[in-house]
Amino acid sequence: MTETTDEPRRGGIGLPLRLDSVTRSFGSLKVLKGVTLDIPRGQFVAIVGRSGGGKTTILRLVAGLDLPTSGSVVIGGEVVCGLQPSVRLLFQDARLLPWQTVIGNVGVARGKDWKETARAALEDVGLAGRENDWPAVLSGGQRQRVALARALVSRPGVLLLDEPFGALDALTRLEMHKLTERLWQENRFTTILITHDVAEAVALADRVLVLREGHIALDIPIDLPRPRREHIDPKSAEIKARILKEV
Amino acid sequence: MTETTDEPRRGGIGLPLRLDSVTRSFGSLKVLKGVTLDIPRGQFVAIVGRSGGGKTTILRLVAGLDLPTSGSVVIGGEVVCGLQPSVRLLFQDARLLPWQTVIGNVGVARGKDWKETARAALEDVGLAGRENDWPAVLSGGQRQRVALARALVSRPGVLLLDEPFGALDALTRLEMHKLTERLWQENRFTTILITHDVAEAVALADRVLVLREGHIALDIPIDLPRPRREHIDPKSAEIKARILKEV
Amino acid sequence: MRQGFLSRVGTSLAPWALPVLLVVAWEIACNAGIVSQRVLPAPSQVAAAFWAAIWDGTLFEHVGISAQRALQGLMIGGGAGFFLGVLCGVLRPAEVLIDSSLQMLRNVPHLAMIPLVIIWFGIDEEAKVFLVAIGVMFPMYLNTYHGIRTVDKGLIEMAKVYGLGPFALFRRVILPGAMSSVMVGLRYALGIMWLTLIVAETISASSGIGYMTMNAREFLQTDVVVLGILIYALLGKLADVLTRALERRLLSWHPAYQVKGRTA
Amino acid sequence: MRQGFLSRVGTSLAPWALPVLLVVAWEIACNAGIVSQRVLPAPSQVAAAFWAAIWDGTLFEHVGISAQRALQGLMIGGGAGFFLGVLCGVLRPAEVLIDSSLQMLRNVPHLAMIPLVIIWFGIDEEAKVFLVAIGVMFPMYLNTYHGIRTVDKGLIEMAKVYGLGPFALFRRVILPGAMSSVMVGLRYALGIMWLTLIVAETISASSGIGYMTMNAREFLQTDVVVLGILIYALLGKLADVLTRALERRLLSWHPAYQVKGRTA
Amino acid sequence: EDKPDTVRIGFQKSSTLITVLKTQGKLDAALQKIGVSVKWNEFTSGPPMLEALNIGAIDLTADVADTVPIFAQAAGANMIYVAQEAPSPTAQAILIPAASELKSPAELKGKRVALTKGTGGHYLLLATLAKAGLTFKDIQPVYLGQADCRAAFERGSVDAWVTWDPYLSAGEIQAGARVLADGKDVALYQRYYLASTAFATARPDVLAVIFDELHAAGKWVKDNPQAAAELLKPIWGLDTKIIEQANGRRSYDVRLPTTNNLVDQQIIADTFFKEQLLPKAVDVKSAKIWHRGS
Ligand SMILES: Nc1ncnc2c1ncn2[C@@H]1O[C@H](COP(=O)(O)OP(=O)(O)OP(=O)(O)O)[C@@H](O)[C@H]1O
Ligand SMILES: Nc1ncnc2c1ncn2[C@@H]1O[C@H](COP(=O)(O)OP(=O)(O)OP(=O)(O)O)[C@@H](O)[C@H]1O
Ligand SMILES: [Mg+2]
Ligand SMILES: [Mg+2]
Repeated sequence: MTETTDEPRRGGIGLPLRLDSVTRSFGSLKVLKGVTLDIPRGQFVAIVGRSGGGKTTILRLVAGLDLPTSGSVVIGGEVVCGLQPSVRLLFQDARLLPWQTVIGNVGVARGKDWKETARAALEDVGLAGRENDWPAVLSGGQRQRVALARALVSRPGVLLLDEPFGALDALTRLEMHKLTERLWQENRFTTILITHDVAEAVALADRVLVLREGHIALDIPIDLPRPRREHIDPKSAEIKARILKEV
Repeated sequence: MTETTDEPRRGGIGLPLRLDSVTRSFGSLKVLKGVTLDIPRGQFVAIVGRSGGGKTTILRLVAGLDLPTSGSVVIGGEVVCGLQPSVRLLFQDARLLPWQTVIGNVGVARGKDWKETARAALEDVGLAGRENDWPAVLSGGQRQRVALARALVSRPGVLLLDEPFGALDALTRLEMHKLTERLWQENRFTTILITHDVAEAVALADRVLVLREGHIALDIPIDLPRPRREHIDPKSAEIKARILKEV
Repeated sequence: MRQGFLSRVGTSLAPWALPVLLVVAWEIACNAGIVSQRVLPAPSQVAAAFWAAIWDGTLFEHVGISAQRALQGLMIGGGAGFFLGVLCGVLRPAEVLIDSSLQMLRNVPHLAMIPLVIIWFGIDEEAKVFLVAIGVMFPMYLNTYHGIRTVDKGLIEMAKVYGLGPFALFRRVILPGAMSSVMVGLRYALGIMWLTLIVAETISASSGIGYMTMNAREFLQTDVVVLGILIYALLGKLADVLTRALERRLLSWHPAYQVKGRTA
Repeated sequence: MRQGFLSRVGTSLAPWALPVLLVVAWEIACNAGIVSQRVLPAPSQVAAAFWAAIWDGTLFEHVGISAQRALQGLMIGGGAGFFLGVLCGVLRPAEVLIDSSLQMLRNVPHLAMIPLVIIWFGIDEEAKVFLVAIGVMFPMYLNTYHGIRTVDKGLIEMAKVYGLGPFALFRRVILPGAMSSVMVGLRYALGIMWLTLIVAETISASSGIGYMTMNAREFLQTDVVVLGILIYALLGKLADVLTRALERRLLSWHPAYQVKGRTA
Repeated sequence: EDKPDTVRIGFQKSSTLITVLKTQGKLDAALQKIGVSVKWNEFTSGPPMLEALNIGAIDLTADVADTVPIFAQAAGANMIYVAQEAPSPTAQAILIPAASELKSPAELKGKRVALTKGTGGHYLLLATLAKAGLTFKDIQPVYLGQADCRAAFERGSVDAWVTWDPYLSAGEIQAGARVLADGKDVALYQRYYLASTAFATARPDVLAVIFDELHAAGKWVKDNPQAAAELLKPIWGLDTKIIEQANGRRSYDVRLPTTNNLVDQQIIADTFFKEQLLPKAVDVKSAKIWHRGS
């Protein structure tokens, strides 16, 4: 919790991840046209790309919710062919259980001490005191933060985040960035973050990928020191410009 | 379509809108603590504020989906006490009818020539060719664009947009900005845009409001010339900084 | 406050408006001689029969015995229907194998089945309980199956991704998601439960509300027949009240079941 | 492709596995003398009765007459149930006023109601059709009501904000949203429709499948009784096939009803 | 050989003598002496009772009309005639509304007649029509249970109603119906007690006790009409006046069945077969008759 080393710690819980010329078509629509990708354990990868470009599709393939039309996804040395117990996915839509309270949603897996863990996570995402509300009364951003809390308490081998901050205002977003970064640094889960905000990608990730027309159009490492502050590092602006050009 | 005048045209279809010390509580939670607001016809107002701050609540009150605990909302001289036929609201969640195709969702009100109008609107939001898909197969950003198309074809007296670009990548977002601005300039509907992106607010609105702790904490006119380009006008950066400080 | 109290009273009385109106119209029709009292006795006569039956204790005995059969049947059949509904809703092979057979079996009238039931279960309680069980099984099955089938797939995906095992998935996602439909099944089953008894109690019974009614019918004691009908109706109302209470408890999260859900 | 074809054939045969197994077991039990043939005739005897009934045309006559009554009853009762379900689902005052009465009425057994039905409708077709109508009304009502009540409130809000009038709202939002539940009601109603006939056709009938079965029961013609049961079962299967086809058409958008929905 | 020490008796509320025995507890007492207990199984009507006998769920049925065993026999039931009540022809009749203009059975031509299929009344109607020179095809039969017959009759949906006591007396006294014709010289109307062959073979001693008790009960009802009516009143839910009239028309003379009875039965069977109401011709003589002491 107090550890803020910049070096990726190799002793974390993350698993390595590989996509091997993965394609995925829906009917005649070729969404992924051969994506090859190697993510070492504990790396924080961000993917940006146009709307409808296949970002969510990639995450679903990694989570084992969907199977590639051809090619394979390999997690920790094993080919994915069904649900992956070591993978957690924050869905683009919050997917809260309407019949569970906020805290019940965060601790949906009911691990040991789930109540304390969930309460702490809710405090982290700024929703202390809303534990016993039904999800239906939450605002859009609050729902997204509950989903974030749920994803973060799970401490998985691979964490997939599908636009987790899309509905948040600038300040809340910054807090959530810090939270995510901190937890990642503590646990070193292999993380894929999908975002439409290039600045966010550059601020958080070790490596940014641009997905365009079914291919990885750009694969760029970000070796800026952490914690990063936007607008301060001139290199950051340069990287952002390069990414934006590729999207 | 070709008109790009900067002056708000007074002959549009917009209606004036007034909130009179409006409060709204949910149980013991006081969300709005007295919001007074006067929006002349055809104005483009942006509201920013923290997540859970009551932005969506304001829009629901204006649309007549909810009633204020005290105070009143007045549209075109009449007090709102139920659904407003002249108001259209783009919901924060897309709310597409799963049993209607994409085009059926855009033309849900089935006005005359709805098919052509809807098809044109879909082309505008970059979804030409997806007319006959079920909403279930769309990506998050595509769903949001369908909802945007549906809101924009309706040409209402008051248009309420609740984070309409939240799930879009930077480029698509810019296109949608242009589209929204163009249609607003053509029709001059009174528009309230909720966004968490201050730059977006400054780029599109005539006036930006900051909602904080149930009050309007800042009400700032943006009289930059249109079409605006971010990062070009130094005044824009200054305004942004001021808003961010207030949020 | 005052207003709230009055309107609350109004709301709780309104459901009785129609039945009361009907009874009044009926009494008037009887007294005016529009319907022969021997054919359709006046409410006052039925009330007299009611008092008599309460007084000598037979009514409670009949209702008590029937209730026992009904509840046993409900347990067994409702349980089986629920179980099969879950099975078919969750496992595709089970659905392929079982659903069709159940749809066929469901269509066999109890009256026609009685000879077979007697062969299998004799003419004692088992046979009656079995018929009730078969009767309540199908609405429970159909609605459970439907409820489970239509649970939001997105939520199921979510739960699986978050590592919920089959049991937890069922307990915390599928069951609550299907619950409102299961409740419709239960509502229906609670009705069928009593309805089946009238058939079941033609198998060698000497007590029970179905027996009472059918026996009175044989002897053309129309007041008792109508009394039987009214008791069925009241039991239906009771079942309805119970299910509503249960719905309010189990579905408190559901916007459609919140007491003030519609007025917001 | 090949695999696909084989598995398709398998899937369409699998639902018959259980019934066929049952019939085989039954034939064996009969031939081995485990059950007396007088008490439960062997399938072969039933088949003989079946051929005989087809041959002399009586079977088609009975089924035809019954089908006519069934469909008339379905139209009237199903329509009424649907209408009332919509009414109560959409209008809160209607619900308060009507729902409770319907829940009571639903609980009245047809058998007990027959004398009253005769008084109201006489002993001709109307009485039979009325009983069927009453029978199918309730499942349609309950499921329509439930379906409408549980339509996503967010979508209704959306539709209202986009200026849909009451009719368009109903037609394009509420009805499709409730459809999967309405279909469950219809499924149930199609079963009840035939079931009620066995009671209805005790009222002065001289044809119809219910009459055929009950008549045979009174004369202890077990082979015909079992034949009747089988015909009911087949009619149930038919109704099931029809509803499934209808569901596939009306709910093609619904992930739970897509043919390959479960395999994705 | 295992000899059952329980006798399962099926009865309806309208089984007068059995009801008397059961209410007075006499049969239980008499059978107790030979170590046999009684299990009473009440049925709401005759057909389910016969069904239960056919399936072997009961050992003995209370009295049923003479037509009923014929149908059981057509179904191949394994049963035996144990006792019969001497003819009571006037306890069955064709009723018409008080205001009806019908005067003789011959006028039934083309009329709607309510009856319960397969009952003694059914045979009464066939025989009455035959005597009046009509066939069954000349009328419009309306098959209903007795309860529904009454409802249809009072509503005016039918022109005549074929019934028997106690419905007959109830119809006359409560609904003011008139008798168009009864069974005198037309239909004997004898009622039979039936047992399963297996039981009759195993426990003839039990049947003997039951027979004696039935005989005594029949005498008692005839000798004490008022007491009998009082006893039956709460069970039947009818006025004593109606019960007395009904009991007055029944013979309640319990006798052993004889081969002569089979001749009477054969006439009924043939009549039904001719009207295609029986699926096959029944040779009544193939039925067994219980011989006391054998
Ligand atoms: N029906 C309701 N019942 C109870 N509380 C509610 C209800 N609707 C909204 N709230 C509460 O009111 C507050 C404001 O909600 P609102 O949706 O207006 O926020 P918002 O500004 O739109 O936030 P966001 O940017 O996250 O969408 C939240 O704390 C929310 O939980
Ligand atoms: N089940 C499906 N059936 C058919 N088409 C699908 C399905 N799922 C996704 N698609 C299509 O695949 C494309 C990529 O979808 P995906 O959700 O991966 O996009 P995305 O990159 O996540 O976009 P966004 O940023 O808008 O969420 C879209 O055009 C979508 O319509
Ligand atoms: Mg996506
Ligand atoms: Mg909001």
